[in-house]
Amino acid sequence: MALLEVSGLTVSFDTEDGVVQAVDDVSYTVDAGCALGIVGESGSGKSVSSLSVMGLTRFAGNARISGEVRFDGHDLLAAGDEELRRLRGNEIAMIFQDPLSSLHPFFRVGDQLVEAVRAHRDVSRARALDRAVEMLGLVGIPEPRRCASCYPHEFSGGMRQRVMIAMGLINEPKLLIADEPTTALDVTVQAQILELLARLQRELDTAIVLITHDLGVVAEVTDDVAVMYAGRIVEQAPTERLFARPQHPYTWGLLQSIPRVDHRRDEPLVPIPGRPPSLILRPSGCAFHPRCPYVQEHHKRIVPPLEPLAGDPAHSVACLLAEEQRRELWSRLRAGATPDEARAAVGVPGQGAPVLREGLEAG
Amino acid sequence: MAGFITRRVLWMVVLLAVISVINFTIFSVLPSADPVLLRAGRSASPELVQTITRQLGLDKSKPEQYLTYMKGVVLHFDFGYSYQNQVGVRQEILDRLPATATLALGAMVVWLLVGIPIGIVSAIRRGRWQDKLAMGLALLAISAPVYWLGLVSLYLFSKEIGVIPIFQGAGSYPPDGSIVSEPIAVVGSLLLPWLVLAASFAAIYARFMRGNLSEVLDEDYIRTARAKGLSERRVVLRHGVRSAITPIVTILGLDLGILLGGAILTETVFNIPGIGRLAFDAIQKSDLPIVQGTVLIGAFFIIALNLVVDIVYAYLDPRVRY
Amino acid sequence: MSRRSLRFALAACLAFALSLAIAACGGGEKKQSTSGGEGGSTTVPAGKKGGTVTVLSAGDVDYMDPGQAFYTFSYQIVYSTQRALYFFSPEDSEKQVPDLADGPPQIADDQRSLTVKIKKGIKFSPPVDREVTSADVKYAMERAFSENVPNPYATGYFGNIVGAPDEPTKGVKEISGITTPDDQTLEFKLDQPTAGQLYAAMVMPITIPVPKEYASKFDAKSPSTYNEHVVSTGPYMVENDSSGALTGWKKGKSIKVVRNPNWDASTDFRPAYLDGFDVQEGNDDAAVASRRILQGQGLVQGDGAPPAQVLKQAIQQYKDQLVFSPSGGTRYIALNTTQKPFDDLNVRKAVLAGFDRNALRLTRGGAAIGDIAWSYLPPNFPGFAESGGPKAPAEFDYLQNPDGDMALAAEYMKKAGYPSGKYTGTEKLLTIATNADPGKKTAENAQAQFEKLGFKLNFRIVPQDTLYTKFCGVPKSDYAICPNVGFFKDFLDGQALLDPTFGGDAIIPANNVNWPLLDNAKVNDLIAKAKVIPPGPARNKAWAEVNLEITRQAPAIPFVWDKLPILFSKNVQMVADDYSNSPFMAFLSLK
Amino acid sequence: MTDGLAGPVGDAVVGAAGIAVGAGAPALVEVRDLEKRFPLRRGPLQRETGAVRAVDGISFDVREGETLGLVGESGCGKSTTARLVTRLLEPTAGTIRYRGEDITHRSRRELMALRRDMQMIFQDPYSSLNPRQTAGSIIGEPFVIHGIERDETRRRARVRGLMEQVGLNPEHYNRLPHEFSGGQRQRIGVARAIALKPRLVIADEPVSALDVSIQAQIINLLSDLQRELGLTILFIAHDLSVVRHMCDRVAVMYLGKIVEVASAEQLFAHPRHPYTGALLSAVPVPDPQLAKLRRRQVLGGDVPSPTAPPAACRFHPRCPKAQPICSREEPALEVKEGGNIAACHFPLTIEEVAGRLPVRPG
Amino acid sequence: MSTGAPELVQDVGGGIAPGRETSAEIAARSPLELFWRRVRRDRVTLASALFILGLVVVAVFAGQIVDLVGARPPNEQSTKFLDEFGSASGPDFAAHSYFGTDGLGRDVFSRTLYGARISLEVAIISTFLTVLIGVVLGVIAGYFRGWADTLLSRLMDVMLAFPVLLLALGLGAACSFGQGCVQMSFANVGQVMVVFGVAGAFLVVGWRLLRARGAGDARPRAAELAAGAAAWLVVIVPGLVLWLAVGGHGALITPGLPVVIFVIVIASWPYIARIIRGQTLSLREKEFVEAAKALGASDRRIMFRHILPNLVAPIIVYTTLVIPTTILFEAALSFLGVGVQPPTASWGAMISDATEIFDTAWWYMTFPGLALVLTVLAFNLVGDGMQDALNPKTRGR
Repeated sequence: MALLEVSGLTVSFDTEDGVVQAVDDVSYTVDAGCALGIVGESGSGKSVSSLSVMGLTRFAGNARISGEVRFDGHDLLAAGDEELRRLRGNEIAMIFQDPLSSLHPFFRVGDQLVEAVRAHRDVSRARALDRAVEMLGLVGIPEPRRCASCYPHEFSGGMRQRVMIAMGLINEPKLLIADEPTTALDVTVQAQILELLARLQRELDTAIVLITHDLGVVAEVTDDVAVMYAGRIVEQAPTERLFARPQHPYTWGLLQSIPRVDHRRDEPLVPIPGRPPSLILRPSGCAFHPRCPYVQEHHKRIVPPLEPLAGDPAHSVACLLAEEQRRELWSRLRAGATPDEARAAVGVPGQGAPVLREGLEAG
Repeated sequence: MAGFITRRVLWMVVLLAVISVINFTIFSVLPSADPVLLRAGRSASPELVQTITRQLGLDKSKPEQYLTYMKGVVLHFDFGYSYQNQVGVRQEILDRLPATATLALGAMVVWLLVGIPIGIVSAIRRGRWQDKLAMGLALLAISAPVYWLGLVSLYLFSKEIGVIPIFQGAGSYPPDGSIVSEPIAVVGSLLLPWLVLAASFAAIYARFMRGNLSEVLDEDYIRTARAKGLSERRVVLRHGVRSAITPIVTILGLDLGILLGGAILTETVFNIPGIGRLAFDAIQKSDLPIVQGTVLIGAFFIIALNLVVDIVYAYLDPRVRY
Repeated sequence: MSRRSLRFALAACLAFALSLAIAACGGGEKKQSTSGGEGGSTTVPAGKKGGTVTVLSAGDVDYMDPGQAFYTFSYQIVYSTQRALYFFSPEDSEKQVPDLADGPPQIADDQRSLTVKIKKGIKFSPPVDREVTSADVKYAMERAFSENVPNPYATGYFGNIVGAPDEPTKGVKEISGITTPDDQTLEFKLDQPTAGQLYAAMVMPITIPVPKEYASKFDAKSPSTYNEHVVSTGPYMVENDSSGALTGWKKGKSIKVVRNPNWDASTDFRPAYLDGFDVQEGNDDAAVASRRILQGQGLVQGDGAPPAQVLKQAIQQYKDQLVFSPSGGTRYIALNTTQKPFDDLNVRKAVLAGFDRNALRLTRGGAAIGDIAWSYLPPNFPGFAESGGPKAPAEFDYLQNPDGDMALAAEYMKKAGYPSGKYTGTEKLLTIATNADPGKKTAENAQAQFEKLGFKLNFRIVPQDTLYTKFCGVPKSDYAICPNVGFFKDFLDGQALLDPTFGGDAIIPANNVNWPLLDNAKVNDLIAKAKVIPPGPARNKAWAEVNLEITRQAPAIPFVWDKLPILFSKNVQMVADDYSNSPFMAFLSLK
Repeated sequence: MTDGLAGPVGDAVVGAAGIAVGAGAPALVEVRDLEKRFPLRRGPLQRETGAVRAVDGISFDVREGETLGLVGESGCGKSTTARLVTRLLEPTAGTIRYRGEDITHRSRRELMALRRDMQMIFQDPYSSLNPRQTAGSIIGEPFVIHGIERDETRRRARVRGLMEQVGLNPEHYNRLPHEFSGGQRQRIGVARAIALKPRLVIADEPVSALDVSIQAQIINLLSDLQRELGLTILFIAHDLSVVRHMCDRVAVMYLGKIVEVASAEQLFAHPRHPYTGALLSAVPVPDPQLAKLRRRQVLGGDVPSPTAPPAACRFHPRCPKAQPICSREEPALEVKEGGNIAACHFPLTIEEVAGRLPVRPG
Repeated sequence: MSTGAPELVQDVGGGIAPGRETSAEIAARSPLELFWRRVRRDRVTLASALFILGLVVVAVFAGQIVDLVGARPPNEQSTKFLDEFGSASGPDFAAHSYFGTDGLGRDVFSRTLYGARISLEVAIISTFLTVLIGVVLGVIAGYFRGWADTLLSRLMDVMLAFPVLLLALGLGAACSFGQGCVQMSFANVGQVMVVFGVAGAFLVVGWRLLRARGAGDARPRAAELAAGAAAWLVVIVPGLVLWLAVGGHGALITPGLPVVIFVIVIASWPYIARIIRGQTLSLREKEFVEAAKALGASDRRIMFRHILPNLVAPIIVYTTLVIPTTILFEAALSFLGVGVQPPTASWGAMISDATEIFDTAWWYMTFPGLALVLTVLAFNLVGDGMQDALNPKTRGR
């Protein structure tokens, strides 16, 4: 049974510029002990969706949330503030991108951990502190007892993120949501943190939702991946299958546009033209259509549903191209064809790739 | 830290010296009443004028006068004698200090007790009617000059003349009492001045607190606190207020420093014999020693409290180290 | 001096202005008195013995030390606790009565020496406790010439004593011209024939005895600290301890005055009904203080005078708790007769004619505070009747209408060469006004009136002290108008009021009081003549002549001969000292 | 110092550094023993009690026409190096030569000519454009400052040309920066940098602030421009993947020092310095199979503070191969097996490298 | 100004939701557009702005308004309105004495109206000067750092440590004597300005021509040269006015309004300078300044083209915050007796006069006080509104 089941989650914010449709009809499930990666660019709604799961968007005051989030038998969206509070930090924990700003600068690290324990367990301060020290040791902080009386600013970025992880896992939650946990870190430290997460997931059997923009991180850590674009999930699959047989043109774009150390220099990068869409004035139809090289007229009108592949029910995609065409296109792209060439070869009608001079459609 | 304090104390001495020079220049170079002639009285003989000049030390050159003065200040903590009546300036200031301190500190307690909670409530209820009402009133309080507010409240509430005589009013500051010896009398007579003086400060602090807390509540670590599953009350009062109140120490130190140097307007309206009025009278009477003394003491409070603020801040905010 | 808030500075200043010779708040020296002249003699009602009274004052005394005391309010304490050689009795405020002295002095025919006998049996208060001798008076006068005891009038009034130092001495130096043949005798030798003047000056606190053996250690300090250790000779004393330190004087807060145990009533003309009195300072709000006095018990007014609105209330509701003490002087607006355009007599007359003096008086409280003045000798003053009484003689057409006569003003203006009837010069006339009410109000009213007459003013507002020491008292500061001056009796003789203020010879470069800078040959001539006439009707007439001649010169706009209101509680029997225009504490009693 | 490159004779050094790759191309910039310290002050008198050794004696050449990558983690001094080379910061010691001329201590006035030749592209497309200037005036500013194209119309035409060249719509001449997306802004920054046809462009993390889908656009743009204009690029980055795509040669910095220099091919194929190896090993690769296959080598600890760097080899406290000598003797930057120049007593061997690098076997 | 104003340097973007996900479109709205949209929506600010507009109208047309309603001119004294003790009289609509009279029988209504003039005059002039000095010195200190910064910062420290009101009173008292302070010969100053200006113009033109020849660039256009020279007219024209029209010997700071303005500016500039210095410090660290430097831009160019334009928003906000404080400052100085010279009506001076009789003549303190409070309140509200509207971080309400 799924630990977390999100279905039809929709979140929007009222701002003075208009309604920001941050998350639009998002559904996914996370099984106990599994790691789901949510990939997307900034503005794709990946963070907002998980904050909403935690009930943290409620505090924004201008958020409107609908859909259903079931966690371990609780209906999170319908839950009262107190019920949610009891779940937060206890059953579901969350760690954030910037560990410096996410830790209270005026409180000792130990106290912040103790607080997390005592918010959910009726234990003495001393016991809670012991637990905190134990946890700090577990996440690899040297001299945990001494470090418990340090302030966050006395730690390095990597250590702070370890503290955050210790705080998240201190009550042995069933689910940990990690929102870009390594983005602010250097690559060597990132490796440390990723390894730590992987180890803890194994040891504590925690399910993880890992939110990131880095496909590499996803590939290393997760079991399943959901790719988000403009507030929607456009493709979802077990990690290996997604990388092996990506189905959505946006996923192709991502895979082909990022420079990779494991590729030779002469392998060309194929950029995704244009720029991420506005969440207020979302493109009609398939939100990706202004940037999609294979766009067709009806793509601009019809919103593609997220549907499982015929042959692979675990792999879903929201694309109006025929599965056949997609397979063809990808194989050509993979072989080094440009999107234009691939389109021509496969015979997808349309205007072709939007001009690189993206400035033209800005404004 | 010790180095920091040493440096700041040294700088404080320099600042005070500079301020005393400026002050001395303003009051001795620019025209004002002649203290000697004042003392000499009508048709005073030139000899008498001379003696008084000598006695007041005004026969020496200006720099010499200044140096003599500073020597007294530095070596003996002696601020000289009033030109008017030969009373020691130090004694005069010490006599006036309790009144000013009682006024300022009492008002501070009032404005903190009133301003901070209002600011917190406003920040939590941001944009709602409680917030709008509180902030509207705060702006009104900030816009009303203290002397006018004082007059109006005296007119309305003072015991002698008020429409609704509730509070002790003008001229009733206990001449002999201090807050220690006659607490009830002092508090009774200072209640109205405290409230009036505290009004605009409370408003400023409420606005400041609201602004700070609003910003703090948007911080990542507040999100973390919520994610930990802390109650909203604890999130706001412990995590939020703890950060939001820290910068208040800064303005509190500044405001208190300025007030301890004399709350001229309030002291004037309520007839409180404090340092502010001493200074004001001295300016009117060109009584340079008193002016120097009060300006120095005022500057001292401002600078010293600034230093205190910085030190306290280092304790409040562990990130700050000197 | 006083600790006044701005808003009540005016009230305190009013008090000082009325009671001091010079309107400068706190400036000015004490009075000189001569015999002669008529005075209001009253009978002091017998009082009940016992009880204490509280004096509500805004500020403190400046000095307790009689050698240094300077301000009127100090005199209120000094003359109840100390005995000078001579003083005035409230029964006949014009008559100098022996106090410490045993009788009038013996004056040599050549007026160059003078002998005073002092009473036996007068003792210093504790801790000195011994009988006062003539040497104590000698010492008191000698110390006043020393640097450590800066006395503002020692050289002025006592400089003619043989051997008196020209400038203040370092330490107390003996004066050869003062000798004490025995403990009860003082002999003064003078280098000029001015014994009469010296006698008059002997009412001053400088003649209050000071015990040398006790005071010398204090006098060695600069300034002398005898101020904090004063011993008394009068009926009362400031409470002190066994060392003599004044424990009853909390500077700026209060003064506790108690009976002097060593005082012998039989030697004194003061009845001293009260057991003592307290001074409560810090009553800056004159309005509140006044109301407290009117509604309270056992309270009298100290250095503050009631503001106009309280005075109004007092007159309407508390008639019996108010006395007026005539200040014996005139308030006027001085016109600088050496400056254009006021060097032109016709312009001055035009100004006087056009001025609404009634409005000027209203700025100070209206009819209640005194009659509208037309000359410089006030009612009940020698020469007042001889000048023509309360109403200006017909020759002064420009002083006939207290509300101003614009038509007449225009006529004089035309005579002065301004055909439009208004002044048409464009120069800005420097006008120096005080920054405190009611003087400020008076000045503002005058400003408007001057402008109505066509003058353009460069109107400057300065603190009272500055007004005198930098502008109106300094001829070369080129002021044109001083709207806030007034001159009050030093002693009851025309000379006191008219010579320094309008005599050409009296003009001095600093602290000048001849504010109009009048240097008119005829006036000077009349003054010179009047000065040498012995006291009596002839002298009064001569000074009345001077007064009229000055008025003819129109050097100023006189607008009020004012009186000082003194408030007291219902249960107080008030006796005012018209010399200092304050309650005479040694005569007060409780009903 | 035992650093062989920092020897007394500068010319000898050029030879040493030149061995690595494509010898023959003359050096456009020669940096020798460059040092930058930011003093730390303390105490009542604010005496200098120490210094942040941001750049601590580095030497390298940038050759005409090449793209030299400078990589390292945050705080290693790579951005400081960029600002030293462009003389936005005053070096504490060492020399910088541009086309043979010593420009280390030139005054601002003397640098004016150089500024036409040497341009910079900044990391943050948001803060590197004045929000109050229009795109046109930003791109046209180099002309104004250097008094070229004083004629308004001609200048406008050239700016429009530049906009076209970097893929911006010339009609957006009068737009303000906030009206552009991050990628477009970076294009404006690039246009400004190439306006005066410089020889050398110093790009300080030009893509790290951009969304992943945009990075490729800018990388491609830079490559295209380099080809068209014959630019020499000093490319500063922390992202090894980007460097891999952009650079001919790569220099790796650690704590203010250059620890390894090699051609890109050599560096990525067989790093010699253990730090380079660790860096490469840490890079996540979007390939789950590969991720499973490779044995990742995770470094322990954090980068030490540049105020008190470890003695001798700065990497020794974290180095898996460290021996006692590493904390005593500073290794010289010298040619190692395979042609890499590295500063290490115990360079990585092929066996050690195998399986750790994010490269598909075979 | 003890409230710390928020950071106002234009920041791009700004969180719209907890996720910190900024959409390019949202940042794309121009600040001005955003400003107007926000202001238009803010009814309180609009109302306050209208009130201020009304106040300006009242100040300008005070005379006409007074005539219209039949009140007496502000300086007209009349004993008719005083009783026999010279006491003021209360409001009497029949006598067109709407707000009563003061102790000199002057009409409080018309004096209150005229008082608006002084308040606005002082507010505008001293705010302008304060902001001008504060911005110039703040930018110089923040941009150049080094000794200029040390000097100016230390000066600010001294000024900020001075008990401001005492300093103001002292200066005010000193400058209110006689002709005032800072004595000088206007004619000489004028001459110096003219000579300086002419020389400056010649130098600029000459230097341009010389440089053009040296650099081998195209000859500068005549218009450009003319413009360069004409800029110096800013110095030359006032110089000529001083020299020929004003002339004579006098004081720069004459008693009355100049003293008040002088004192306010002296006491207030450090606050602005400190804030502007801080903003400049942060701006100069921005990459676009570095970019300009890398292009070889001169310091002048960086300051005027890059730093100043980015200070506009904070300057506007602080200006609106300074205005009400200067109004209050003027009133306080007038209240303490260092202010405009009689008979000019000023609210502070009126309240000061009213303290005498506040218990018997309530109207005298009430009306000028209310006028003062409402005016300051209106400015404060507008200031708040501007701050909200210009602050990129403010969320829509």
